[in-house]
Amino acid sequence: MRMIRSFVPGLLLLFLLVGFVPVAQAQDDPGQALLESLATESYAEKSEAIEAIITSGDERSRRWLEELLDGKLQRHKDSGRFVIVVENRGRSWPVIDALSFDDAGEMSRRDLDRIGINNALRGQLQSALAVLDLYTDDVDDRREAARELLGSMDATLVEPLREVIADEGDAEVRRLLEQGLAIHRLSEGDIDAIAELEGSLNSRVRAALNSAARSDDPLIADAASAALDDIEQKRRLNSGLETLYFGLSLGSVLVLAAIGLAITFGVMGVINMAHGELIMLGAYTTWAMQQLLPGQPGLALVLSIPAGFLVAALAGIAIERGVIQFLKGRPLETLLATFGVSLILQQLVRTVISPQNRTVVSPDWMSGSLMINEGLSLTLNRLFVLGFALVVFAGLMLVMRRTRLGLEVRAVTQNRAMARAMGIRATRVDIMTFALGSGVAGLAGVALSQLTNVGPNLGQNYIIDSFMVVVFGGVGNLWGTLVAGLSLGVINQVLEPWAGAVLAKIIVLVFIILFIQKRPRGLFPQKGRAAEG
Amino acid sequence: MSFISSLADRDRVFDFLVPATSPVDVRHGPILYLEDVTVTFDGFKAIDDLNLTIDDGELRCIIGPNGAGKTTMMDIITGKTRPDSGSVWFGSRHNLLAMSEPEIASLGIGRKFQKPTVFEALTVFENLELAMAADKRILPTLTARMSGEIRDRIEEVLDTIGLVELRDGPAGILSHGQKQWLEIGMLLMQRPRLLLVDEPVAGMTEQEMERTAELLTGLAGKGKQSVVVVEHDMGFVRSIARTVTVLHQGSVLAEGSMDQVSQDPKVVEVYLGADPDEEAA
Amino acid sequence: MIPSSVYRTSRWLAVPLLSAAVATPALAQEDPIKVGILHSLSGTMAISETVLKDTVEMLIEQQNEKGGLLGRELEAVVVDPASDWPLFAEKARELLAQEEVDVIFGNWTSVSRKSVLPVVEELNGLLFYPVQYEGEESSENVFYTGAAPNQQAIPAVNYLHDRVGVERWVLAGTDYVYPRTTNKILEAYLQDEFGVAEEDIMINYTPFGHSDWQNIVSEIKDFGSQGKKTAVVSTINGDANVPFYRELGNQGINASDIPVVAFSVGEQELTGIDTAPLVGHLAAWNYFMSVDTDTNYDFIDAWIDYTGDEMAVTNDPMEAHYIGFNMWAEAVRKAGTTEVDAVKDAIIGVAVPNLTGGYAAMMPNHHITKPVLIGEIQDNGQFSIVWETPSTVAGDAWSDYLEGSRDLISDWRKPMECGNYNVVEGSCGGGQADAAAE
Amino acid sequence: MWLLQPFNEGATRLFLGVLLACLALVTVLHLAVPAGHPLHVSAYTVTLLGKYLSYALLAVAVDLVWGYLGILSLGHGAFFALGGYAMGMYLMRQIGDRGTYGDPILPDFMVFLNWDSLPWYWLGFDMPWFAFLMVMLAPGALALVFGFLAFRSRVTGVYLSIITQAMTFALMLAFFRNEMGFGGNNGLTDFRELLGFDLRTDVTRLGLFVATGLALALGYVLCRAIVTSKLGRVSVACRDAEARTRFLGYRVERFQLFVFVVSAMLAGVAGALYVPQVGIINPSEFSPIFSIEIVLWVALGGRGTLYGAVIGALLVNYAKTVFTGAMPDAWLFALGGMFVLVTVFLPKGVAGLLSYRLKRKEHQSDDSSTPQEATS
Repeated sequence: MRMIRSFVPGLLLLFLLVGFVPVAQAQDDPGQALLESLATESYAEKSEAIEAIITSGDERSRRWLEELLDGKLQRHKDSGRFVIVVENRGRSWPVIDALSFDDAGEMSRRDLDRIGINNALRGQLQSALAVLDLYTDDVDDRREAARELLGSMDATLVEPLREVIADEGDAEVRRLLEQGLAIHRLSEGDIDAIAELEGSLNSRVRAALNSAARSDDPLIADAASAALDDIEQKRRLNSGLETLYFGLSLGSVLVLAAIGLAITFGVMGVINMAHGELIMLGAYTTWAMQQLLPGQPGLALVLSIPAGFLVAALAGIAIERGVIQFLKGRPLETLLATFGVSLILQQLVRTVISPQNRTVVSPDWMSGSLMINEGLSLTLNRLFVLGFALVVFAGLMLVMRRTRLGLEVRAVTQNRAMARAMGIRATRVDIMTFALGSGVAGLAGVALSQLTNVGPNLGQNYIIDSFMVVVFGGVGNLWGTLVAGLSLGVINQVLEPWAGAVLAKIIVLVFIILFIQKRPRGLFPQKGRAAEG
Repeated sequence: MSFISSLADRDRVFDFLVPATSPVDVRHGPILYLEDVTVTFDGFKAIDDLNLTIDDGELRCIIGPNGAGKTTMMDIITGKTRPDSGSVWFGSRHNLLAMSEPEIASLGIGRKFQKPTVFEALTVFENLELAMAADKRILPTLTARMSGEIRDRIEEVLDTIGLVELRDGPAGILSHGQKQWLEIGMLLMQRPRLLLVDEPVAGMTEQEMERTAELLTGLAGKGKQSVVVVEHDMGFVRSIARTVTVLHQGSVLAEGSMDQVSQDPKVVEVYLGADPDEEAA
Repeated sequence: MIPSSVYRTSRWLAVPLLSAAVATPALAQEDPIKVGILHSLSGTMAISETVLKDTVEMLIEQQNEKGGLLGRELEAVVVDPASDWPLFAEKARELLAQEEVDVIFGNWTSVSRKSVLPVVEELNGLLFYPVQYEGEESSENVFYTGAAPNQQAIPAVNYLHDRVGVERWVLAGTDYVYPRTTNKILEAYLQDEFGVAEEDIMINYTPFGHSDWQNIVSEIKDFGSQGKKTAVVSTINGDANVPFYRELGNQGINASDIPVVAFSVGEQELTGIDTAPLVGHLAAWNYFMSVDTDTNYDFIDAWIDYTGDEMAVTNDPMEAHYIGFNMWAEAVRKAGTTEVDAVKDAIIGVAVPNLTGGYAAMMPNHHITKPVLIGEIQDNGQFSIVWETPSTVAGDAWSDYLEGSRDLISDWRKPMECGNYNVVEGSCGGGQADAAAE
Repeated sequence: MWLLQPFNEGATRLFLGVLLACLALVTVLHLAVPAGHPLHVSAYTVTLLGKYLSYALLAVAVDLVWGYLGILSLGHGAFFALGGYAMGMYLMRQIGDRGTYGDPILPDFMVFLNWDSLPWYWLGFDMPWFAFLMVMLAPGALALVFGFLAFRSRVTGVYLSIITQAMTFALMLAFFRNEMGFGGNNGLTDFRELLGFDLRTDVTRLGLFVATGLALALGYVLCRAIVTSKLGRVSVACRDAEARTRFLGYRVERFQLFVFVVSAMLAGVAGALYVPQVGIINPSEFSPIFSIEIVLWVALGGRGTLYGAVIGALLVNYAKTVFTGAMPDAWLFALGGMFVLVTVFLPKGVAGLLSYRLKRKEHQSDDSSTPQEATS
């Protein structure tokens, strides 16, 4: 990064000065001038201005840089006063003064000029802040910073970083910085650097080696490509695992979407076309929760698990009482009626809430990914969904196998008349079962809100797949649904890299068709005489 | 005596009782021959190493407690269920295990289900029409026309099974007993060489039972149909039985005349010991 | 909802099945000018199209407050083609033949336009199409107020190449005609203009509403770690974007590593996404809500008042309708009538202010002049403009980078009156010939 | 002859009478009555009705397999669309050099995808007889292969329904791909003429409308002939007691296959008549939801009575037209509500009401209008 050149001394100076510089008065505040120089159209000048700020050693510069990075540092058109926008949604924004950091009331977005930055400047700011972060006490921040600096070091950084490394306590940070320096040395044409980079899966290291492999110096080129080769070896294993993970994660989504249907359809025999919309309701519940609890998406998400279940379950009960109970023993009519219901629900959401998608924020602990090693990292949100799916499944199994309800459900579905005769209130069981299935659909919605659109069409995108999974697994068999979902997911993801997304899906469908030829009752058919005829 | 004559008499009247010419080769005695047949449902042995021989023209009654494998045995003979091991021969030429239901049916094996299954949406008349021995390929079926002769035969059977006045009503509205009769009627239309009759008199009144008994005994005879009756109702069995086979846990427990088997201590223990009525229910 | 629909309801229901054709009496002069709105209010496209319906209704309302046109009221005739392409054709016919509307504002997807096109040409209607599209079309009866490829894709690529120094390109799109064509043009352009090598271009297509991006994103990640600056040019269709961007964020691809420039992601789409992880990714449009002009702020305020939603956002196709509507109104005034042929002639050369502080003029090829803006996504779901063309760019119906259309031009002025005039053969090509001949 | 059998039935005569009368009426009202007159039927309406009729034929095809064979096909849209594409390909070839790029052979979309020659499966579609043959053969072949596999291995009930759905879904994805050479998402459009008649003239529209009407009449008679024949009764037998039918010596799978293929071909014809009237065919006709909608028409009209299917198709689609125009923001409520109410209050569909009157006249279809469910 050329930008960082020359201001490193300034950075260090800045840290010595912290606390010693007296806060100057606004009028003859040097800060005003510094910020003025930012208010220009040309990005080159802006970059100069940023360097100036860094080297100024003004203790506020860090805050300025951060706000600039967030695009919150703005200038009042008429007064030329610089402010920091606290909240930039809606028509008029609360602001604080950029020099004194005092509250400056509200300003209309009309009157404010944003000090825009582009990706180049963003990079400059990030590495500048990263260098600063190297001096913080929080070890994670330091590691983050070191990672950020990988591949963006230049001559001026080398010396200071050496010192940093010298008194850095944390091995990981040291390693990263060493690597960073090595990358730099490699770009300078130092062949020994390659040795240090060997075996690293870090993508920036690979980038560096790749460009080295293209260098004119045959020695370096060969060494680099040699290093690359054994990196590739490792990566192949990792990407294999990665694909498997992708598959399971996709599978878990399918399972979640289908498992509710496995109850309503598989166990009760209701062809519930509104299943997708029940999922949608769950997702919207999550959104609503986040609206109710602004600022704490995590809590909202956790709360919306029971809430989503409840909402969907209630909707389910409404459907069961309102429609399905009149259609006993006419499963195909339920298809017709519930399709109508699904149309109504969709349009209801469009009219009542909005035809547009809604934003559902992922809490911090669910965004980003879990780094197994530098070559393999598992995206957290999907990891959670995967776990969630398994928990839901386990819970459902428990209900069906271990509880009174489960027993009654199985009794009623196997022989309604007999069950009634034994004093089981069949209607009540129906309601409960349908509510359960619908509730689970709601849970699926809550999870899906973390992966995909929350909009009126959410349900439609999953209904077909759900039926496929249930049938493929064998109607009325929860294990079947689980296995079917996961295996279809894996197959799909394994095929995708070489077949492409569309073809992969087609192949999977054809596979299902052919599979049903071989096993006309799915993966886990209900056996014995009961299933005959 | 009068019984015999009435039989002969009935023989003449119901000329349709003369079986359709079937390719089955019975020169070497048995028309049906099961050997070491075994079949299991999820580990449970429904049929365990069963051996059974039915001679041409014989009327055989098969009894046994619930779950003895009676119905499963029929499923195997008619090709609905494939046994895990063993062999099933129709006459000495046809290996039934290698054939599909329709093939077996067209060989001349007719079956009446335990639970009477007729085509409820169709009329009684149509039920019989479909059952009738005829060219059952697609195009002939599509263009098939109702000839007077066919009509007469159906009328005859309708008369036999006493459903003349219900001929145009949907079979769905028939009583249980009537359905039983209709199904037997369908068997007659098929003109099979071997009839497998599963609980023919369940839910029938005394008179109906008598008629059924006469009919079945009338059917069986050398060069005519062979009949295998599975029944719970001891009274009925006694009234028609010549040879009785007792099934237990999927294999033959005893075989012989009604009196022989009813003396057999094993049989008494597993079966007759219990109250027949209860069994029949 | 709309008063007009109420009255039409009553009339419709009065119609027996067979004489569904109701006689529509010839319009007297004082009858309202009917403006047809053909946007999906249900089905998959409702997400994008409903706001456009509202926009046109708002514009009509404003126009009526200004006293209408030619002293006549404007009346919106809204129908719902329900994201069903054949239904688009049917509804267009209903609007033109039954309702006898004077102009139609509508369509989003290319396929819906293609399905409507024959109807509009046959019944000689006017259609204003507000969405950026693949070009390769110029109909006598359609006015393309959205961007042609040269008004969006090409400048965006230039920006990435010149300012960001991108050498390696991922062209990712949904598998339909707009991305296909755009990517074909871009591929040709990159190779011809920047001499980009075959292996430095990765093209990937996904089905509509694709929701599982794990593999593709990790492929992109891999493709980007080859030591050359890499960028993704995304023509991914609206609905699939949310999972795509989420996956990007989670797999830790941020804008400074691999910037993504999107052509189909605007403020409206971003309302459905948590933009925090996306800050710095780019979009190329001819308008951004964050444009700092008074006309824009007025438009936004009007929109917010109309929808009554403080958080309501505006986007590029809305501006396109704003421009298109004003152009049409202007042309009607110029022609002194709403009679289609007169308006068609009058509108060419009409220039009206756009929302970005300039003017948009209707070109003879029925495309308009637009500035091209590149914006970076902000954490508040807005774009900050990082670059824009010094002057406006005229829409080019026929791309210069495609085999078939290199030699084609379009000019609907007399005497040429041809949508695809082949300058080499010096003849008016194909179907347009007899269309023009009529 | 068995084909003439249906004419002995009052109901069929009634149906044909009404249908033909309507055709005649519309024709007269369109040609004779001057435009502007309240009774004039506009070209718009004619085309609309033509579309409805092609849907009706499709519904009849579905009812044949569902109502009488007990096979709930959730994939009949595929056969419809295949027929449509066959017709569409013919119409594309008819455009000739009048396309945008003026290529005499290649359709526009192939030109800008840089295809230098027609793919083999496009050959021959410039010949009407070949194309029209394909309209029946393409869907027929698909049905034959698919049905053979499915029925042979005795896939029944919901399993069958779902794999039919998988079939149409897979086809939809396939046709979306531009590599397939069917125009991808945009499908085939901008048709000019059919057998030399300009598609953009009202006369041609009327012609197509009448043709569709007649096709519906023929299709209806054919289906009735089948269901009133012994084969029809065997079908019902398969539907209600498959095992029993086997024990009577009928090769159930072959009967199923036969009827299934016939139905698929009818669907193909419907599609072929549909395309020139709506002016576009694209993969969305393959979408599973559309196939489900077809089933809904039949169920709503009354399953197992062919005329019920016709009524259902007309009713639902007319409602759709009206609602989408009259209450664009709320029409889904109306349609959805309609589905719910009809199922709950009219278990036998609309035809259920009528059949009371027709009971005496027409025994056959009334009996089979109370089928046992095929699924679960």
